[in-house]
Amino acid sequence: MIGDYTLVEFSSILAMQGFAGLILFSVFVLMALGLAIIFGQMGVINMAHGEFMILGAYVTWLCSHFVTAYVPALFPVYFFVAMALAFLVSGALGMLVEWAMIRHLYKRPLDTLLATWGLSLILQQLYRSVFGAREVGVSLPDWMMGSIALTDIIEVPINGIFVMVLTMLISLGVFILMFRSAWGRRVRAVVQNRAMAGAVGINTKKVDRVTFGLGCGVAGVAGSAFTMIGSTGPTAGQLYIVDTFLVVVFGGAASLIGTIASAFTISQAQSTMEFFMSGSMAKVLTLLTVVGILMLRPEGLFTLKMRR
Amino acid sequence: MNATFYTRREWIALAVLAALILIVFPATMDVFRLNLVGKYLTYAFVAAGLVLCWGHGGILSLGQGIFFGLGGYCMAMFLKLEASSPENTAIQSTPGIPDFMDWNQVTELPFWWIPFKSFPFTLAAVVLVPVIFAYIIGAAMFKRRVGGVYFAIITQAIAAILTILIIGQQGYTGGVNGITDLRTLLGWDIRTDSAKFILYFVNAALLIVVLLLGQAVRVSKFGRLLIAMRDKEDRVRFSGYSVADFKIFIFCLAAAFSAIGGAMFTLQVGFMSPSFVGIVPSIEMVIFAAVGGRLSLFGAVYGALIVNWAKTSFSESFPELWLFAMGGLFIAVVMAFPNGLAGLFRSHVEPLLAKLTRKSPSPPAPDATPAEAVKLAAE
Amino acid sequence: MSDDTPRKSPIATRRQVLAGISALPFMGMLGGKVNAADYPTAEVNTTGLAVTDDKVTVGILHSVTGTMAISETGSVQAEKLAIKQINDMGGVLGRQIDFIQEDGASDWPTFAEKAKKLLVQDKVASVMGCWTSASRKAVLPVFEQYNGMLYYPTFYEGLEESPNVIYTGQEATQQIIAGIDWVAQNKGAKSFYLLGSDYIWPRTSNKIARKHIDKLGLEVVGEEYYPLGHTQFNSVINKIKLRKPDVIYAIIVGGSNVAFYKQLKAAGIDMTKEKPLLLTISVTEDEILGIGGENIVGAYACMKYFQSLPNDNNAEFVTAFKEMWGEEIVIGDVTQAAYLGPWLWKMAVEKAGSFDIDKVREASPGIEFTKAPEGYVRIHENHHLWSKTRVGHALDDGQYEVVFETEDLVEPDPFPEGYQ
Amino acid sequence: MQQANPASTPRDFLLSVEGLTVSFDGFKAVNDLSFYVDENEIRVIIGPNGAGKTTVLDLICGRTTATEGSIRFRDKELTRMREHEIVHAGVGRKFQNPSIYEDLTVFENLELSFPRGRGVFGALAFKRDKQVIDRVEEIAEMIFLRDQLKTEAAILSHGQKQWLEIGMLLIQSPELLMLDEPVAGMSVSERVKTAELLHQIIKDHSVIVIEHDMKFVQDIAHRVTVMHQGKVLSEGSMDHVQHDPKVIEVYLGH
Repeated sequence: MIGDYTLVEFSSILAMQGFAGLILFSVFVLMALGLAIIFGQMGVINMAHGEFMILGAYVTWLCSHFVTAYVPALFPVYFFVAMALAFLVSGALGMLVEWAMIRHLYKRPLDTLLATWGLSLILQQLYRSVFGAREVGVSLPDWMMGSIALTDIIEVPINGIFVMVLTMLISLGVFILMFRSAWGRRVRAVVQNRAMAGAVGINTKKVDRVTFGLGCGVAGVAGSAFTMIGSTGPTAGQLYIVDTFLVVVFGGAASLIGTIASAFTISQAQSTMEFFMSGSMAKVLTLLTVVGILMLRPEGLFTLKMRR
Repeated sequence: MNATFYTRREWIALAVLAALILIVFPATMDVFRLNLVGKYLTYAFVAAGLVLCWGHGGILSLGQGIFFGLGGYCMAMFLKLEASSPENTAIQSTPGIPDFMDWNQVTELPFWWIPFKSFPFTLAAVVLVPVIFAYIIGAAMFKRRVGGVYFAIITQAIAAILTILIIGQQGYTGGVNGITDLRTLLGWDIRTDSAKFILYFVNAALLIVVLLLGQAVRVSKFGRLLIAMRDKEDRVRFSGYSVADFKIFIFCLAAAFSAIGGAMFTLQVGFMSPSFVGIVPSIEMVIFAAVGGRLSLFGAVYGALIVNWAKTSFSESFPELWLFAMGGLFIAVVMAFPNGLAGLFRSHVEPLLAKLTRKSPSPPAPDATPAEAVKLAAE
Repeated sequence: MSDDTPRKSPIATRRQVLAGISALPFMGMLGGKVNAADYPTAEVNTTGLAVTDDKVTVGILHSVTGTMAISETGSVQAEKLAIKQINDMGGVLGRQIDFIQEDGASDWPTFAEKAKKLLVQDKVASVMGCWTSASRKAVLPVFEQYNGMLYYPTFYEGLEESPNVIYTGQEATQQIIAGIDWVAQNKGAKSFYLLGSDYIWPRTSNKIARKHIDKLGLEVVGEEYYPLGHTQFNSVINKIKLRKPDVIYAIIVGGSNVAFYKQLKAAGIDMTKEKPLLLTISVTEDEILGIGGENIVGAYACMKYFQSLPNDNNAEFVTAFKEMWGEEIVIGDVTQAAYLGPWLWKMAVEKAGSFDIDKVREASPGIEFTKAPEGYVRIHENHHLWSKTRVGHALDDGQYEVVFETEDLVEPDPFPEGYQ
Repeated sequence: MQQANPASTPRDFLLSVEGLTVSFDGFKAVNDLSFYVDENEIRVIIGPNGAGKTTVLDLICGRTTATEGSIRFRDKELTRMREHEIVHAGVGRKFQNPSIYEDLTVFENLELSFPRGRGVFGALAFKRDKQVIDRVEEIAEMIFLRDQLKTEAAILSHGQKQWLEIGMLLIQSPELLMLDEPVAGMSVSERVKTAELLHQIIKDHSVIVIEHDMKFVQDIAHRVTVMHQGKVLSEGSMDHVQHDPKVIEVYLGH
């Protein structure tokens, strides 16, 4: 492959490819973080995760329309408001769903899978009825869509940087929330011993609801961010679901660090392979490798060996 | 003194089901509807497998479509080769190979297609290929104690991989279109009405056989062990059983059931496509089992029939509402009646029947039962 | 069922729609009203189709749910518009067209099931439907077995010529060859990077493109396929940058499109600079709705119809379409092709003087539709349409500007010699 | 199932645990532990919470894999065997919380533990013949559940569930039974009956019991092993350990 190119070209491309991998990594983390919170901390399998993401995307779309129509001056920065709204809307829907459905199913994790699949069907049709069957185009401020040319060949997409920064901020936020705040301690207490946590006065129901809402909210933000790089349509959420679950499971479900590490591994593997072979084969090989490793090491990459 | 194979109640249920699908449906439906029912019944194979593997064994596979698809593809390969005789494909640049291969510049039949020229081989492959595949998955996972949610997600990922592979290798698999335009089985035109009629009966009879087999497993000690494993896996292990072996077996059995369903699907519908291998159909098949009652083999058949019948008629009139209905059904079945129709039947209809029988000494007409069940579901 | 009232028309009331349509000059097109009494049902319908003295039933078979609903919605709308217009003109052989709409649910077996239902149970006189090749392949045996007639609107890979299908979209060579010739002659393109979603249409199309590029003595520097629904294209964009092709030849479909063009733009490939130039055969105005005009401005698309096509037929069509379905709506190539279906069928029926499928089939070749929005089409012996091929240049408002059109109608050639 | 061949191991210990160590991420739950159990002995393991008692049973029955050390049962090295093979070798294990199949009847619970048809196909072909029924009834008699055979296990009392689980072990005819807190949650009269049961059992089994109830321990124990922080603190007769100053130190504290 090197033969035809100059060293400069080749190394530039390597750098770009590395960057592409990093973007993919950020995308995976964004996708998986919400799920990791819900699945890892609560053991609930939320098959409607993709639909919560798309809800965030639709919220962003509505915002862009609203802003263009009423306050065009704010267009360059509307995206930040949209993300916050996406978080709130998805989070609120998440809490509603937790209250109406999930809380009755904590003892039956496999059944949450079926119920949330049903939910995803309903949400898809809801989006279709409300927003139409066609995809919607979210218009973005110009400053978000360009790229920065570092050298002649190396160009860094701004939305890529945006996604990366956002991912870092959200991950950081989640970490602080989960590991440094009083609330996070409560969540972890509930995860480890529900009965005991209840006995020492933690409102476990509230913790559950807020945790679920948080996970869905993060999904909403992810969806909002993905309007920069992906499509927004009623069924677009389904595109993400397999990848997302694999990232979480591969990371070792109970570990947020694991999720991030696994997102890194999978994204780097995929983008490296994509460079050397056709996209389809790269995808198959990546998934196969992940499944293969999971078969050898079912507990995922990062799980503590536990005393039973 | 043997464990009773069937209780009297189950004998009646079996008789009713057999009467329904072997007599009532063929007598009251035209070939078109009957063929549709036949198609639904092929899903009942999968659902029956899931009842054993998920309902009894607690192993939720979200990849049953893999086995349905593999079984269907094996059959489709045979039929396609038969349909691709050199005379039929004379206009191709390479006559004698399936048309989609020709379109993709494949000039020679791939070696792994060649055995599918033989019908006995195909029949064996329909069952064995999926079973071997299931064995590999099962052995790898169960020996390492992967279970529950993890198993579900990994099977789902495998389904996704297989779909991408089949679509990507279109020169060898027909790609996203699948293997279409299947015509004859050993010279017998399967597209005619009479063939569809006969195939319906073959399908129904096979289903009954599969149900009997499933029931045999269910009432054997194996069946009780499955329930035991679902509840207290460690206890079973420390009673001296290799839990992994049992899980592998039941997973393989469910795969075999699905595969038979897949092959019958191909025969009755006339094509096979990767859309069966994917995640969506796999999950839908779980819902058939759940609606019927995840612990009831007969329930699985009713579940498959009713959900699909509802899907067909509902989507004819209100295609947009159908997804709401389907989604609602998923949620309702999980939250409100986790034992499905069979559970409702047991808790509501049977006491009623018992009351009736007590009043009148003659037993109730047997077909009252499924009719009730159907009515119940339709409401 | 029969939901022929517009669903998404905040502007037009039903009456306005009717008024708008009756004002159209279609009325006199085929010589005034036909009286049903001149065509007794027993004579025009000898095979037991759903034809009565005042009504004929056709089927519409598209996905309104599932992933393909995104694309197929436009086709349904176009077919309903055409049926409405035909009815307002007096129908077919004096009979009003009634339609039964079925949902294929983006699932190929469901398409087959519904096709069978339409043909066997409903006995429809023709079916307008299908979008993906897979759904067409699934229903094809059904149509052949039960002798139905399908009007299939999508541009597709060719390699098919069924007596039971009229292909109102272009087959691959019609669409591809003219476009490649054009970029080679007018843009001096020497090297191409072929890119597509991983299934039969992009692969076959790229195969034809590659053969043609070879014939022209030009070069293909890369060829790639991504799974349907793929959303990460940064790697391939890097590869494109590395190979520096003159033309990116993109046949990406569905949701992947949005991801691809947004990422392409974000990676600093400005299509308006035409270095490299992007030529697509898969992005119609419908897709741009999701992509966003600003993200694809400068790209070229090669197909037979664009909404902006400057001719009177099209102006009327666009007006009628918008009146029925709303001002916001856009019309893409396939939507227009779907619109042709009911008209071509009506004309074939009237030429044959019968609804019988065999007679309609016999009458079909040679039928001309001079009022087609795309200008003029004629049915070829091989059931495809003679049609012109155009190249559009994407503007940032989501429309294409037509920059080139073939002088003559391009002959459909579903089994192109030398391209297989 | 009776693989025992006493001739090959003349007057040897039934179970020899030597140098057994297991660590979870550096924490040594069991640390260089050794002890020996004779045939027909009732050995009671006591010790404060977290001493590693249950872990020892887990190690012996294969539920946890040892980091180091050996567990020999007769002439078999258990550390290298899988759980069901260990059961086949003649070791039975009762869990701390009664672990029975709640959805099945008492009869079915016992039947499932009957040591025949333990392979996949064996289980499919398994017939409920006279031998099985007789044996189930015999065991049910022993565990005071003769009249509850048709009862669903879920509705048994806590104590009855404990007995049922012991019965499920007995029907396997193991040479070594390991019972984790068999009288926990039992009434006084149930405890007495359980002690009676244990005395009957040791006629042809060896038993390892983990128990907190000192009165009960005194009742049944031949020898007592006191564990503390993963190690053996003291071992001997009840009387001996009760007066061991190290034990007093740990138990009665400071």
